[in-house]
Amino acid sequence: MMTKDKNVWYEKLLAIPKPVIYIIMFFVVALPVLFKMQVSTYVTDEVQRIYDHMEQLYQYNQENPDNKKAIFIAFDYDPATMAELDPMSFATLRHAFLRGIPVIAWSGLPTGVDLGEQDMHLIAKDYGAVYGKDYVFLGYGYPFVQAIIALATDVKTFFASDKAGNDTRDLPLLKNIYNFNRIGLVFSMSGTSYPESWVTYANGLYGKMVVTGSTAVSAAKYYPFLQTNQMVGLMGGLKGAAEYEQLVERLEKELNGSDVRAYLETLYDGKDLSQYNTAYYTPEFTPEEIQLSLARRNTARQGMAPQATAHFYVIILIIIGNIAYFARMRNNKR
Amino acid sequence: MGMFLWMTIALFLTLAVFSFLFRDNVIYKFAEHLFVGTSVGYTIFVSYTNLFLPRVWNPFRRALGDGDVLLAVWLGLGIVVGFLYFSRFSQNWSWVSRYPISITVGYLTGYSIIPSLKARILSQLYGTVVDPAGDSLLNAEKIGTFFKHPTLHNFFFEAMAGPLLVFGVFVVIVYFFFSLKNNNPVVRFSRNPALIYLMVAFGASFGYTFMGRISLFIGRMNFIFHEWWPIFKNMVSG
Amino acid sequence: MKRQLPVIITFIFAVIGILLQISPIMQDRFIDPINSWIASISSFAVIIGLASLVRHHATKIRRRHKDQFFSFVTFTALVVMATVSIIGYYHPNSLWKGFADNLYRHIMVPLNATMFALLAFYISSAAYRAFRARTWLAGTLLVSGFIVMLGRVAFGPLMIFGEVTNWLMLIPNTAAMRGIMIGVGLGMVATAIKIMLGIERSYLGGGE
Amino acid sequence: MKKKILLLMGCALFFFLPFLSAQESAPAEFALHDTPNNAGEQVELTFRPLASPDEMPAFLLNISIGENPVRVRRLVNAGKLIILPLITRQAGVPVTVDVQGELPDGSLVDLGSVNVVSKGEWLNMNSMKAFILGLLFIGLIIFFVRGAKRGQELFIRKIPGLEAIDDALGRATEMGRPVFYIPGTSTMADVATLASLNILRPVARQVAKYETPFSVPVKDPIVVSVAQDVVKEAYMAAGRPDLYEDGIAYLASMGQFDYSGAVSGSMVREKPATVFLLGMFYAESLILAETANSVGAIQIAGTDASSQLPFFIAACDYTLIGEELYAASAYMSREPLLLGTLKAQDILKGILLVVFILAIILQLIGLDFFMESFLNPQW
Repeated sequence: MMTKDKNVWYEKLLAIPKPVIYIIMFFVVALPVLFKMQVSTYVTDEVQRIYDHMEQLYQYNQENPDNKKAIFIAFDYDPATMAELDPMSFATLRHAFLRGIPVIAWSGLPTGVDLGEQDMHLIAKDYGAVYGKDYVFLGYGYPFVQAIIALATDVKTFFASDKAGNDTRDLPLLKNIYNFNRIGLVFSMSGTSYPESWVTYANGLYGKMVVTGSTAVSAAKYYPFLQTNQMVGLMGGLKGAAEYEQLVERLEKELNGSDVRAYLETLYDGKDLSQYNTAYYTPEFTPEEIQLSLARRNTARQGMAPQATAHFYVIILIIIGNIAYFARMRNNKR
Repeated sequence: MGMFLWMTIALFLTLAVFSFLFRDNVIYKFAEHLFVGTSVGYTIFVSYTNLFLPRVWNPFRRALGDGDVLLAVWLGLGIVVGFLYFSRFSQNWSWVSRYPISITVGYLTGYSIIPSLKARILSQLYGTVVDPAGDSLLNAEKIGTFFKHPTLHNFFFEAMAGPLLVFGVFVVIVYFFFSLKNNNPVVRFSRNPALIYLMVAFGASFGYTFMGRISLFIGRMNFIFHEWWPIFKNMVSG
Repeated sequence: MKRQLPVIITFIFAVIGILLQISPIMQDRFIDPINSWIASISSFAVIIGLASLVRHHATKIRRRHKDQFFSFVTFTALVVMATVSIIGYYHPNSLWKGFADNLYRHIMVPLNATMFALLAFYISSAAYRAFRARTWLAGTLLVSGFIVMLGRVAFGPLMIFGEVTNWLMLIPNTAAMRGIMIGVGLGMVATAIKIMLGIERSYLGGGE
Repeated sequence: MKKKILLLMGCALFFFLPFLSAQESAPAEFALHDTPNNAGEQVELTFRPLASPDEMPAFLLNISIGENPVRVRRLVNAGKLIILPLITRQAGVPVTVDVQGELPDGSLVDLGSVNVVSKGEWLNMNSMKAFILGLLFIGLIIFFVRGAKRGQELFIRKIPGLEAIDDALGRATEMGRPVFYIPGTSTMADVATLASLNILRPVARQVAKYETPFSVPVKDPIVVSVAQDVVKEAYMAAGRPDLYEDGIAYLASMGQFDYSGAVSGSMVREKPATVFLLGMFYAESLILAETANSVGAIQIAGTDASSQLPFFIAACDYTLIGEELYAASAYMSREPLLLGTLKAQDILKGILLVVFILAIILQLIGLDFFMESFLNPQW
């Protein structure tokens, strides 16, 4: 072993101080976030199918205005997997509210109940959707199988009251739409195995089309269901969310104009504000809320770019470390 | 305005924690101690409202109210057993606190024996003999698939998947035999393959988790740049 | 009394635990009462922990440690958080509740999330340090970690790494983790049995 | 495979039904069973529609459970076997299901009714195999512990990483810097915590002998009190009760990340030369290991949490993998009783491996009974 010369290039590379690694890491992630760098992902087939099915539902509703069909969303996740799954719920809700498709939802996890309810009100506010008329959050769907089967007859007998405590018979939306006959698509957003149960029951028993939003980790196990068409669509991880987000944004720009800020600012001007119950949300935007709402529109896509840069950064670090290491070994042998 | 103040506090605390990456400093120390204090305070609150009240105190009062003496006595005894912990504060009586400890440890370990045997041993071994669909992992059909369509994908995902899995489980289990000498032929034979399996697995899980960890940091950056900053800008400009 | 009785109590409760596992009817009838004891014991344990924490910081203050100011910070935060939250619990429509929510949302949550986010940095410096082909074993670690990292963000022609990642997670990772799990499971059960039979007593602490 | 066959059969049924129905076969098969191995809180209805969806688009189930009013459930005829759990909440509840078929014109035909009374079982047969295995294990442990008590020599191979402990402690003494011992972040009921406390004993004894400053930050309140006892006893055994104080083992905090924040803070301030990370860890494992590395400490880690092992392997100098942690606790204490159980554990592992290999071989030649009867946890 020869004495180490600290000034040789490879010794320096082998001992990059931690703060340097950290600072570069910081910039590698912060810059894409700061400049809102967006990786425009190509839309995969399984996400495009979700969008198409929603549009078909819209077409159907246009043709049958007295017999509208709704979508059903199960918020089967809790704060731990929120970072990946919230963007999917947001995009789905946006699409539904944009197209005036009614939404019925519940959460299959006790810890997801508050989360699901808040998400719904948050997005509803962006489009002036009215609780009870355009969307309903039922609460905690438990026991799971019983709750699903209740959707086959009349969900009002299972949920006597919704999460907010309203009598479900008083909600105008549930007067017409209360079972699977009038539900076009079933969404299950989850990091657990709940989507499998939705496939077993909602698809297996009642032939409903099921769409799954899952974390990147568990997405792999759902591909077999896609092949058999038991699931008609799948959003896996941030990437899947980003793709759907992208499609919905294009639609929103088309319908509401490209200036989303102006749209939000004037949304409640000249509307009948008495139809909005302030217990759910106040029908006006503070500047802060507009900011947050704008940011919420592309959480998933903005996560993608720093995700990729961070990975490539570490890969480069590893390569540098190994090159320097081999250089040292060769030098030592000589 | 109030909202902005709170968000600024959150921003300050976020930066305080990140500053620890470079060196320990007064701001981090403040955040750290504040964190310990709030978190322990919150734990007290949660164990009072989510544990003690609904699972101990309210059932006890309800049992008293219903005149269910047996249940009330039982629940009351539970409270007394909990109280025994306070003996820790005395030098001579601290051994009394062993009673509540032995109750929890005894019950929880006893309760865990059968599920551990079922889920961690029997099910895992069973799952290494046949896959969930009931086919053998050493399925000749799948190997046949490879010979019909000799692609790399078929080789790794169909033909070799089952055998490699079975072999891996076997060598890793053998690696953890402690009472066999190192020169035992089975141990010697399986040692290197086992180490390869372990290292490949550790490397793979390390790489796989990376994405999740980065997401957390992106979340904080989003908070700073897309939640706090725009509001701040608005405040300043108007 | 000091050593024998706890061991006997442990045995009795371990047997109760096993019985509850094998008998559905007994589980149905007795699990709630037993769990109420466990709940009671764990809620009192929090007080013991609190005492230890208070003593640790009180010592610092008494010895006029240079960080004693920060121990005051901890005390204040603790008292404020606990009182405000509990008052807010009893008066859900008061200002206290709002204050408690804000404390939680703008102090606890960001601190928790940021501390967790530090892992993004630590994981990269650990990767830089550990993923070097020093020995052939470290080389295996390096190669599989490298492939999976590439595979996670793969696009276009690199998609092959995505395939390989899937395979690595599906076969070698499952095999190794399963092997570890079976061994650990046996060790866990062995320890549980040792505790039940009174062979393992370290949980009772030292002393006679 | 089985699923596919079922599917094929379903399809076949679907196509042949028009011909079959000419023979006046029942439009549906259904039965009500008590769900086995439970306390009687539910019963199951199995329902297989035989009529084609064209003839009978739906079925109505009139379910009455005990005193509850009759509920009506509508099943769309999808031609598939359906298993419907019905919640009775307790044993001894009579359940009746009247089935009606709905014809395309909306009129109803009665298809008969089934009933059952829910009942509870004293024994869960699905736990029996595990229970028997447990009894076998207890027998083995008692046998080997007896042998160990009689002074039988029990061999345990060296565990890499354990020899490092002495060097690491010596290094701390030379440098005059403290030793940190973190017994995991889980509760007393976790086996890893117990194993860690077993290793804490000899480590504390050594530390007391060397007069090295020592610190044991803990997260769980019960573990704190036990750790204090263990350290105190070790200092006594080393003949240095004068060095002991209650503050050596202390509760740093009660939450996951505030704990890791507090511990990394004290690591950076006190600059330990050696850090032990033994026990159960969650996501905080890497925070602790990397901070220890950045202050230049030797880290000796060990955990049975397979999700955290990769981080310890990557960041620490020595790592005890999974079971090695338990073995180390027996190895370090050198107590014949603990060594005996380790031996018993190896024997059982050997038996299971043999059964496993036999099951694979027999399964390959078509004898499923061996694997089903020995390895399938279901009865």
